[in-house]
Amino acid sequence: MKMNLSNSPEFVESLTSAFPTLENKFDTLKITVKSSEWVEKVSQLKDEFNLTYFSWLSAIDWENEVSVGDPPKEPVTSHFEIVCCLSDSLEGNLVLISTDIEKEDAKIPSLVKVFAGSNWHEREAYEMFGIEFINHPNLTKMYLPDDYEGNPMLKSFELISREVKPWPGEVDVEGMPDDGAEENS
Amino acid sequence: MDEILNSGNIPYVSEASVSVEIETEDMTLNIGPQHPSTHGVLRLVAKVDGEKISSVEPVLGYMHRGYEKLAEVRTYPQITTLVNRIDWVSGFANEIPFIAATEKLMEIEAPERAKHIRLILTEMARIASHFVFNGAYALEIGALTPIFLAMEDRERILDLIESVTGGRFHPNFNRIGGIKPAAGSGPTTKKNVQDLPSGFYQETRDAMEKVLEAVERMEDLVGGNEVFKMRTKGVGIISKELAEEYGVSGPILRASGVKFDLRTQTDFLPYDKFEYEIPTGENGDCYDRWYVRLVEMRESAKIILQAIDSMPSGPLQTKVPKVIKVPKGQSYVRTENPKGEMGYYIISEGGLGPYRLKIRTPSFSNISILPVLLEGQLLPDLIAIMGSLDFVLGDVDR
Amino acid sequence: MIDGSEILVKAGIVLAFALNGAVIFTILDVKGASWMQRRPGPLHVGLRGFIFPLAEIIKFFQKEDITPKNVDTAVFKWAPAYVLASVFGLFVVVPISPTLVGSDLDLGVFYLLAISSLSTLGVLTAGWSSANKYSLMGGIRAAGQLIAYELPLILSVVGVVIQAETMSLVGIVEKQIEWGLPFAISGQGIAFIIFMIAATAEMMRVPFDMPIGESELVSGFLTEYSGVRFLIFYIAEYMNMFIMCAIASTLFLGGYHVPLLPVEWVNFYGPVVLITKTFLLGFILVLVRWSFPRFREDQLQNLAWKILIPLSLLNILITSIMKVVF
Amino acid sequence: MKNFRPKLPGFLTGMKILLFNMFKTLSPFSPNPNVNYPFEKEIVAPRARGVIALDQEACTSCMLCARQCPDWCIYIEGHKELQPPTKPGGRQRSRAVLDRFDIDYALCMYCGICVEVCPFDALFWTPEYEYSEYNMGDMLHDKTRLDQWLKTVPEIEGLES
Repeated sequence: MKMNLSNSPEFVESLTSAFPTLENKFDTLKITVKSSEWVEKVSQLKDEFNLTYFSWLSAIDWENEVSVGDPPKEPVTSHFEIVCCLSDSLEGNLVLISTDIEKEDAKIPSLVKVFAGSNWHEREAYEMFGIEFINHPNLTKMYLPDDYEGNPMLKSFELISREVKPWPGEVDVEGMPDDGAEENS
Repeated sequence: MDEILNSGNIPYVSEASVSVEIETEDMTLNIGPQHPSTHGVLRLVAKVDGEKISSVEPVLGYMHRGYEKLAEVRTYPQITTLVNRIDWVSGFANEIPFIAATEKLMEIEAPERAKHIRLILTEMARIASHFVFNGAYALEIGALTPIFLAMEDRERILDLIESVTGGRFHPNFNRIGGIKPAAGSGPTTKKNVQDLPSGFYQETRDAMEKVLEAVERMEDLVGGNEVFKMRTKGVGIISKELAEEYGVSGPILRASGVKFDLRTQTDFLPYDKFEYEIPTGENGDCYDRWYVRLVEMRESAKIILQAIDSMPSGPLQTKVPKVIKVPKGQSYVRTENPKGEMGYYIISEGGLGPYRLKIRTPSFSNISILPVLLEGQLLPDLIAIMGSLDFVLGDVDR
Repeated sequence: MIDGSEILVKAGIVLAFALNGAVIFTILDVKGASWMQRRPGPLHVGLRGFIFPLAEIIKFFQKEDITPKNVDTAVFKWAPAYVLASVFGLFVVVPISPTLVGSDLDLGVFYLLAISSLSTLGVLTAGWSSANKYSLMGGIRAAGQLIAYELPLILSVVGVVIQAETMSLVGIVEKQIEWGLPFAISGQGIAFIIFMIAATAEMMRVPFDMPIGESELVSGFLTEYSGVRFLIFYIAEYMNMFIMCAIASTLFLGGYHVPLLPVEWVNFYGPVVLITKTFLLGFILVLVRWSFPRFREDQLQNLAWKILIPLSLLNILITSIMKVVF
Repeated sequence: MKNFRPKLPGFLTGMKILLFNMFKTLSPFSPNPNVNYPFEKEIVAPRARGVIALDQEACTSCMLCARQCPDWCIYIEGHKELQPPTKPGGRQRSRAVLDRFDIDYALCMYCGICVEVCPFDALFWTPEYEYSEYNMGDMLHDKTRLDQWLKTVPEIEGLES
């Protein structure tokens, strides 16, 4: 079978010319753009580079003090990073495009006009992170019950079940019964 | 006989409309979480005018287990055991993209033999998943026998997977840097190498012969039946543009005429060594989606037969530190899961576990076209179209 | 003057004959299905699973008969009775042998078709009265389907009546004995096929089981029924299958007579011959049930109105022309 | 030979397949795909992960398995004891002795991390699968019960080339 590996070299050149901020580490192409020109850059990718296949869209919560898992290596300014993945359904080139928005009133224009498929992905990001997508057709909760308050995927949202049950690994082998000479009666 | 039957019936919108427009109000029908053909706990709130559906609004979340949050409190080896529970019908195929993404971040490569064994088990998972689809789809259209024949053939494949990995649905056989080298790390269990058990090659060849027979029988029993053709031809047509815009992938995209198979993109599995063709359908209706999956089963059986003949020998896992720490970086890898394109976007900050893990599952995007697709269809067509999308709720809700 | 005891005895025999027929056809359907699907079927009930209908009847009797809250109770409670009555009525006329018959009405066929359309009423009221969206849709689908398939059923039988010049079933069988060949071969082949398709639709068996489409309507008009009422529907379904096969073999396959056997002993081998013919047709129905998917209801209506009815009219035309010619 | 046969209409081939299936099921020669469970037992692959067996002597309660388990379903308690010196006149060595080793199979997801991570060969997989209980509490197997499973551990079988 002919192996047409994704991201052929000439595709990468044409991308770097259009998007200077492209990084290509661990063979994943990632472009960062300013949040003001988010919709315009995505539609440019769709039309000029034939990336018509909308793969997915999600968000990352960059935070320093973290109640779940371990914090990032170097301290980072706390912000949301929205990542959208586009691909081309013939050669299979794959590009990630991301932008940063600050956390207080997180607002970003919705991509539904460019990709109708982003409707559900944006609803999921809204529900999990609390990010507001401007002029999105029906920005409502998708997974969680209607009366559920709080956004679970935020780093500040702790996992209660882990607080309630003590970690079985805490217990250690007690010391020698007759450590102190006096109580080995 | 077909043309007379379908003459009065416009291919995708049924013509059974009331001639005089009596002012009727739509009945909301809850095709609720407990329903025989929603592949698990999906709820569709459908506005129904008589038998015709005016609007459908899927309600998700009954199966939401919060995988992405769980991944943030687990180490990499623990996530590999967790990850094959997302799409439990094709167990082994879920682990591959996560393992490949971690190996890319750690810049290590699995040995040749491990890659071959991974490929064989992925293709077996694909055959098992397509068998379930074949039986269940005929059941939804109304034929009650194919489900039993499909389950009987699938049993052989699951026994093979169990003889190699120990688990039927959740093999947990992938380790970062290769496959499970030994049963344990103590003095005696280290010698119990988990390579393929003796007699595996011959058993697989017999099983693949039986799979090819079963595929041919399924084609005659289900596909040949005129009533099946009448129920699925021209029903639920998905155009190429609609599919691409909603991120529909896998057999559904290929049934709409796009000849795109991620197996040609995977460089970490030796797909380039084998000859197989990618089936595509012409007009993307339910029949084509059913037919594409049937031919894919045949192709997977051929791949496995070729892989068995050219199996290299060698170690099962490369040198991997006892405690796995993945360097800082981000990587997104996607592979051809039986249901479509499955991908993992790992953002690691050099800790024991990932800082954030985004899981891209095929069924979530595949059913996001349901509201658009089901406008104006009849109720039995809704069941036929939903069945042909072959989704699993674990995939959708994550 | 008809004395009451004779009627009682005959009614008792008909009841026994009908119930046994239903039980045997349940076994044929379920055991046949399991063998076709590579599985042993019910095993642990007794006699390697062959008396499981008995176990089912007892099971359903001890099950609670729930009547949901906002259900139209009177209609809901009596719906199974209509279906059972309509099926029972058919047994009266079918002749097992020239003398062994409930009552040989000379309007036999007319009576048959009139009574068999009563079950539509039962199914519709069951669907309508059980206050559940799915059963409502099941009931309305059933009404549409049963009415659509009454016509081909009746028109296909008209051909037989023309050829046999009598409406009484015993007369029809005598005619076939006189002709030497059963009607299905001599002239009424198309009518036989149409009758079988329409009968499958009357019984709501698989290619036509839209009203009980489990994968869509959970179980159609039967959803709210449980306990004895569900048992009545269940037995009525298999009794209907048994009697439809018996009628088909009487009208088309020569009833209690096989061409080669001598006519004098017809009273002895008559019942055996009829039962084997009914079994054969029953087995074909079982085979059809497990190998066909389900029609969509507009295709189903197309099949009835656009194919079966024109064909049966054509058949009547040909039979009458042949009648005049010979 | 296949294309020689006149193509039967679709549904007749379907019926033919069903008829052949029926004769195949009824004929005593063809293999029966079903296992009549309560009376015949299914032979399970030797590597099947049925239940985890514990070898009490080997376990030094190093807590590695309890810490690595993703579902937190292994609970271990142990204390140290003085051992008679191995060589006469040698120093008394202290050894950790196991007080409690429970695996809660109601929580366990049979992933096998504990069996792999144990450095002293104390945990093994056995293909035993008949240990279901009526109430969830009994799914917590203590160390004596885990020891009984040790007898059903299959020995290491041959491997492919």
